[in-house]
Amino acid sequence: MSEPDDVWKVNRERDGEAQRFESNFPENGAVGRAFAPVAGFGVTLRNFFRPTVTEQYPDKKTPAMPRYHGRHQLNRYADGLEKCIGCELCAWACPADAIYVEGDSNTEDAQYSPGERYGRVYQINYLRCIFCGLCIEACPTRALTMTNEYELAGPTREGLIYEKQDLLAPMQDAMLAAPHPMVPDTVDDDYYRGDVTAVVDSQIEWVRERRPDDPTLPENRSTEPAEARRG
Amino acid sequence: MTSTADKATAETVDTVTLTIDGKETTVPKGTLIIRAAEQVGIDIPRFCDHPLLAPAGACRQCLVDVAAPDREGNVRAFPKPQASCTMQAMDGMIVNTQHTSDEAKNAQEGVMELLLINHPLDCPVCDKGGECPLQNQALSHGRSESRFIDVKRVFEKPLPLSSEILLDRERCVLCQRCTRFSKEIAGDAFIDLQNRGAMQQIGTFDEDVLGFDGYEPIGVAAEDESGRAFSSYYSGNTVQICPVGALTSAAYRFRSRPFDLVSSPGISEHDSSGAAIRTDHRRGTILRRLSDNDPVVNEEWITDKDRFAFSWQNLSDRLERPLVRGDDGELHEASWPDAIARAAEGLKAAAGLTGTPADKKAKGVGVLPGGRITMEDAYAYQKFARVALGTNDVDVRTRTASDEEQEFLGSTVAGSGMGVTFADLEKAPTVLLAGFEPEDEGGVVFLRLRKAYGTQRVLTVAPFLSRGAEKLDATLIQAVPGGEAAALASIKGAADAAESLQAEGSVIIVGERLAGSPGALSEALRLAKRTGARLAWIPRRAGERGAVEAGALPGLLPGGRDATAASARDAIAKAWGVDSLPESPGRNAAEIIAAAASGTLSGLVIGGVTPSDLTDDLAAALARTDFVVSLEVRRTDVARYADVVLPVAPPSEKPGTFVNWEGRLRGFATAIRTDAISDHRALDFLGRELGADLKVGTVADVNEQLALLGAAGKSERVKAPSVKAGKARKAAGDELVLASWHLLVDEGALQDGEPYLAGTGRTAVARLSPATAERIGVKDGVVTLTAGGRGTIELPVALTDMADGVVWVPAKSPGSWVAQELGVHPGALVRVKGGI
Amino acid sequence: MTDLTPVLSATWDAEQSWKLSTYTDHGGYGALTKALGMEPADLIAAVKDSGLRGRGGAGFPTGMKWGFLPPDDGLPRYLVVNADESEPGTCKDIPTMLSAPHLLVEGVAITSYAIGSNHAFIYLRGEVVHVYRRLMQAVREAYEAGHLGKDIHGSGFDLDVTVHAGAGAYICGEETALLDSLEGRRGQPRLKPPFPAVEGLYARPTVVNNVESIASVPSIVGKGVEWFTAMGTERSKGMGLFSLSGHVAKPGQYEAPLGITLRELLEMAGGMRNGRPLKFWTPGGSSTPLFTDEHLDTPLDYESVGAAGSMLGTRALQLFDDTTCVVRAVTRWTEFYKHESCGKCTPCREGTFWLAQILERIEDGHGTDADIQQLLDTCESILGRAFCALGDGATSCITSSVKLFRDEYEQHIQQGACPFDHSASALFDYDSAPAPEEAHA
Amino acid sequence: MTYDGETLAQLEKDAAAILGRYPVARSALLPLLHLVQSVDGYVSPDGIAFCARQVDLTSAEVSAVATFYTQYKRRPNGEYQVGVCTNTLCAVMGGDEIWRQLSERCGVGHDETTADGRVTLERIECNAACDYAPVMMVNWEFFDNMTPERALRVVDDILEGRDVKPTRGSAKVAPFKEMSRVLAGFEDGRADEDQGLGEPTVVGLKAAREQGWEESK
Repeated sequence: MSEPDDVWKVNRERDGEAQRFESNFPENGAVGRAFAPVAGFGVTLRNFFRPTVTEQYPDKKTPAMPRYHGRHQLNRYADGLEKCIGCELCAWACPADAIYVEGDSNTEDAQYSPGERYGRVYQINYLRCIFCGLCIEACPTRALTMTNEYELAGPTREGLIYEKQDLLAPMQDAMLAAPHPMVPDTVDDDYYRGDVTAVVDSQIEWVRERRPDDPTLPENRSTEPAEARRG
Repeated sequence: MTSTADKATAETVDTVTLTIDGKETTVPKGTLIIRAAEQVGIDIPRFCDHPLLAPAGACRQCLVDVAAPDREGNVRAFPKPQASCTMQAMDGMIVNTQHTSDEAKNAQEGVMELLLINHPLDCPVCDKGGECPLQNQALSHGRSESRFIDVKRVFEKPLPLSSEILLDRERCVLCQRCTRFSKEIAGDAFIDLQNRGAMQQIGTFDEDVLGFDGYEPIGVAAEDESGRAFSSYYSGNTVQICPVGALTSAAYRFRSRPFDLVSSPGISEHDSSGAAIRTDHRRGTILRRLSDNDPVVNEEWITDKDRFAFSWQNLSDRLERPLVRGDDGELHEASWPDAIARAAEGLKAAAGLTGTPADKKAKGVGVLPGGRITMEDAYAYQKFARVALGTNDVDVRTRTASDEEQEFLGSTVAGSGMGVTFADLEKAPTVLLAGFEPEDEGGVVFLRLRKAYGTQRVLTVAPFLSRGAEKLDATLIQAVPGGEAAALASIKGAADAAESLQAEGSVIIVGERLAGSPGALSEALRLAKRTGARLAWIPRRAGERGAVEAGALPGLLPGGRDATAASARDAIAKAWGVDSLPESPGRNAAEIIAAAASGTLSGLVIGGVTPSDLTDDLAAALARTDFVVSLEVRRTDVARYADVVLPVAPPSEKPGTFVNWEGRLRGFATAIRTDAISDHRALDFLGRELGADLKVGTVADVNEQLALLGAAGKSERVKAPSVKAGKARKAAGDELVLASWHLLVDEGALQDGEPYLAGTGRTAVARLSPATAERIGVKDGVVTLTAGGRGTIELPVALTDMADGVVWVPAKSPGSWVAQELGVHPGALVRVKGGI
Repeated sequence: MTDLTPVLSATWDAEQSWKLSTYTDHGGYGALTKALGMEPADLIAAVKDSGLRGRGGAGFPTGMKWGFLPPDDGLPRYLVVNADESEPGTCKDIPTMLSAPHLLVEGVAITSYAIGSNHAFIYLRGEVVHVYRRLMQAVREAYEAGHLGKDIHGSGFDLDVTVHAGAGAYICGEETALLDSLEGRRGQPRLKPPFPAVEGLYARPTVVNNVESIASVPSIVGKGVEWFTAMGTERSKGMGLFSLSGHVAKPGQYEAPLGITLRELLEMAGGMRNGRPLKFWTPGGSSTPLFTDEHLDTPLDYESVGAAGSMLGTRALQLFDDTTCVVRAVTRWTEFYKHESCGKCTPCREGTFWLAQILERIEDGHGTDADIQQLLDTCESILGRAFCALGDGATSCITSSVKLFRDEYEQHIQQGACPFDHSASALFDYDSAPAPEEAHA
Repeated sequence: MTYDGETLAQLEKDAAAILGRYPVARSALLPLLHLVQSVDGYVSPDGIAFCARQVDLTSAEVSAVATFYTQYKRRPNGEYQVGVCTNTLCAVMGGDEIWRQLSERCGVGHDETTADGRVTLERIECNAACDYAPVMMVNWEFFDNMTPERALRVVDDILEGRDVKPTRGSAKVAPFKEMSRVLAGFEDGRADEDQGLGEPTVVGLKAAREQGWEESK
């Protein structure tokens, strides 16, 4: 007889013969014993009269709670420069290995974030992500935050690996698309401290000279949404 | 386990016994406390301490509590904590580190706090983040919050010290490892401490940075003809030993984080030193290479070429699939079986193995393996040539070569096992260099010689004292290229140099260039015999020694056997299980190419040969040859003429063995797994298709065979050369004798794709002695060199204290591709004109 | 009452006291002749017996230092005179060399003979150009008169003397930093061991002595050991220059036997300025912990001053009266140490950088109580942990002043400003209102 | 290299004399840097290159030394270096006020030179003349017991091209370049110039003489 067989036999003996099973629940009274066969329907009956909680998704989309861990977002500074410095601390923190980052040097011709370094490649694999938020805690510049967006499904694997352009926060009104130089006479610390609050003319001029068609330049901004709002 | 021999040596070494954190340990006298602690597994934090550098005691991080016996033998505590990196262990000493002494712990925490007050909080953007001793120690020994609320020191960042090395002064803790390395190890004091006190910083002499008022903005001050300040061949080591992120390399800047990287040990493919390296890669791409710690070879140092030149293998011209020339005359991608079949078919025809009447017209196949291959590859090439193609026309020496050299290699080098070692070099009282520039051609060989600076005499047979030779404080034995034999012969018994060489343990080093100087190797052998000095041959390329051992020379069979000796042939044939080996003497590389060019060869198998490195017109030879099979990592110029191109793996993607110049086997495993295969495996396929089972499919197969074959017996050996000393050519008119060698950082094919490294190379100049320059009417400016070859070389002149009648140019530096443009080897006459 | 004992300073008021002729008129170079007639070992023994202790600050027995040299191996050995007088408050060697340079040159010749050196160096700080002129001239005169050069006084002893000017670095007063500087390097201290006696200048055995120590040698040789040991206290023999400076009526050089008290010296110097009370003083330069009027009767010898919690140092007695803000004084000293830290080791380089910022903040009135604790903590991180004594010296004035005058620090913090009128401590009147103190550059 | 032939020849001659004083060449580096200042008025990049060649060092090693010592100037220095001691003792006794007034008069701060190139102002550390506090140094000659008025007079004299006379030492202050040459170890024959006895230097000696104290015979 093999070893596992021995164990099985001993256990059987102990369960069945050596010690009888005794419940520690209190014994039911007479009424209890009478209704016992249908007692399980109690829950059903109780809920039968309560209001329904089923959400009519996708016909009706309910907003998530404010702190819901949804899709990530890569934020920007007020002048449009990216907050991400490509430090990979998020990738380091990720327990699911869902984040892939490659950093690179900012140059005079291509400044994407304040300081020396920016994230050239930024991917989050939503097939792996468990939305734990450790990446958010790890981010030293508050570049990475989470939105409430929860619609993360798709037909392809590639489609669920979000690239940097998919994750970057949308350009807000007065922002200027990177790359462009930092606000003159500032250093990265000024950005971190929140001292940079708006785009300055020299930045606009720089972009105008190099990318005259950039949609975030004041002259190229579509005025329609504003009018629509007015209307 | 202690052998009796160990015991004997242990008794002769004075030891002291001390107690560290309650653990008693016995160490050799003179051991520093910090080293003694390491030996009992106690880690004392440190920044400035480095086992291979002289103690500095600058960072004060390693403070420990020490008590030592005074003259009366009473153990008395030192009144203040002592730096364990500078204090030697004494008998009866009691050391308490931060683990057992609050005093030591407080001291270390105090120093840590001070180190951090001015250190920026930029770990997220710092390349050292994640593998930073300061970060680690701040975490384990530092406060969680800084009490420093004042103004930090700020510096502009980063500051390029060279195109490759970047300095971030804010992060620097002024441990001086980099400056000490540069001064003590490399001998390149291009960086030093600048300013004083809190503003002290590491740097070159940069007027702008240091605030010197110049007459005009001339930027970084000139250190050599290149005008570059930190043009040291070993500068990358400073990045590796920097304990913080103050020194970083441009090539690796912001590319990755340590946790991304997979580290694989390896051996550098760049020279014959066999330096141990670590290859760090991410997702199949090499991101950086570091020096590994191998005390018997490269210690912890490698050259910048070893470190930074790796991008060549991942350039866009990397071959991934075999190419076969189609009927349209173009190369097309093909499957391996198709390519092998096509190659075999062509080679059969060329070698006359088809068994048809056409065989009579076949003129045979030559095999040119190039000098960068592993020993296994070299073995496969020669076995392929001898067994599958039935020829001795195989030669690894696609460079200057001679029969004398082959005899020298066969008699003295091949099958001799470990000869002179790095340790022997360090200990040698006198080292004579002939045809060898250690800094340019030897990599870490130079560092070992430099390590013996002050205790060793270095003599060099050369046209002038190169910068490397100057740093070794070498004595010049002036010789015009071609005249080395005479120079060596002139070192006679009573001469000062001969006397030095007679000192026990002296070494004569000959380089591969000596093959181009008739009689020089014979003279070197005679000199060795005369003085009792040992002889070492240090080739330039990584694969040469392995190829010599494997028999990839026309006259050499594996293990140093003479291919012309019947007994040797029979032994090998028996071992290989073939009836016989080809008897006709093989042709060397130059002869094979010449034969191909004149149409007397029908086929060529060529691997890892860069046409521009050859003086011969390889392109013409390839064009004339009926069938060419090329084994290459990248699509090179050879592919233009090849009928079949087989893609093979670069060293990082295959296992193999380089045999370094010592004769030490430097085996390495695959660093990055890819589909690429080794040359020997491709040749194994090809052999089978040709009907010969070469059994060279795996590294294990080859090594098994090599082990079985062993070294040559006495009767199988090649005789030592005895060639009369040649004479240097006579310069006449504007014809001067050419001197040339490869600078370490130049335009060699394995340095392609690495602009930051290239930026640290020395600018090419043509060197002339002032007298020669005057004689041929050159003042300064630019000279033009021609040798009736394919082109010309134009370079600025640098007047140098050197032999008259000689012009020196670098062999393959920007604007100076000697082999390709002049088509001659050093020692030849070239026409030099000035006045442009 | 202890008498003053002008030995070194005896000829300073003579006509052209720096000239060789003046010096020889007063018996100069007689001791050299006497010394050359003695065995070098006897000379060393005499200096050992005299109990002469290094006058540069540390007080190490001079004869013992000479005796540390290994036996002659036929290769060079050197004497280096430390004339890099830079310790704040110290001003004794400069007047010695300005007024009687031959005293030093004779001392150099005798010492070199005693230790077997044929090349001596005088490392003078570069910021005293006229002293350098006088020294160069004295050496030239001595050569011309045969007191230096080949076969001195017919004894067969050869000696070359090189006078070397530094270029502005306090740290070069540290003997190993001085040697590095003399070798044409950055003046950063060296690791010890090896000590200079074994591997000093050019890695050869070297004796490094202060100017005053060397200048004392001719008198010991000339007048005898007993004459010398008759002065001073039991373990601090002989005389020395006491330099009084600050708020004292008659500042200057007072040469007296060791063991004299400040009360005695102050009496000779006419008391404090305008009769104001003495607030604090340094017994031996800014690197020695502060004393107050409690220590007026402490005998100024090595042992007594040490026992009282400070160091005799260079006998640079800087006296400050009650108009002086101690925080201001300490801040300025700390800025000095920050400026002069060589940068080699972490505690001194970073510690003085931090201390200066904290002190400037407190003096400006922006400090907090935590800053005082931080000062003490940072001093603790430097003291005994720096590479050389400069770091230790930087903490002396801070820790001693916090101990003695903590209330004054607290006043600065509570009032948000310095409670002192700075003009009151100046020697001249001025209106201190217009501009606030500038921070030291 | 921008030294003309004549200057270079003189420099090389002087350098040889300096090198001759030392058994090891590198020791000559400090005087050589003073020598460069005596020609260029500061340590020029050319001077660094010159020194590097003389003692066979790299320029980084030479600048390492040149930037360590405060007497070596990195920008052309004024003809007169006016240094006010603002170390504790002198500062407390009025040095700070002297400095403030001089700085105001010259319109320059620490280590800055007036537009006419006459004066470079510097806050200096203790110069070993504390018994004469507050002290000022002009080209490293002593100006003792300064008051703002006297200090201003000295600076005015310099600015207006008049010679100035130190309190102790030579008959007049030598210009920066001449002074630098002395520091390079070349005598200028002015050692015997004297301004008479400084009182604090001999105050103890006088007291002893008055009391009839002599050290025992």
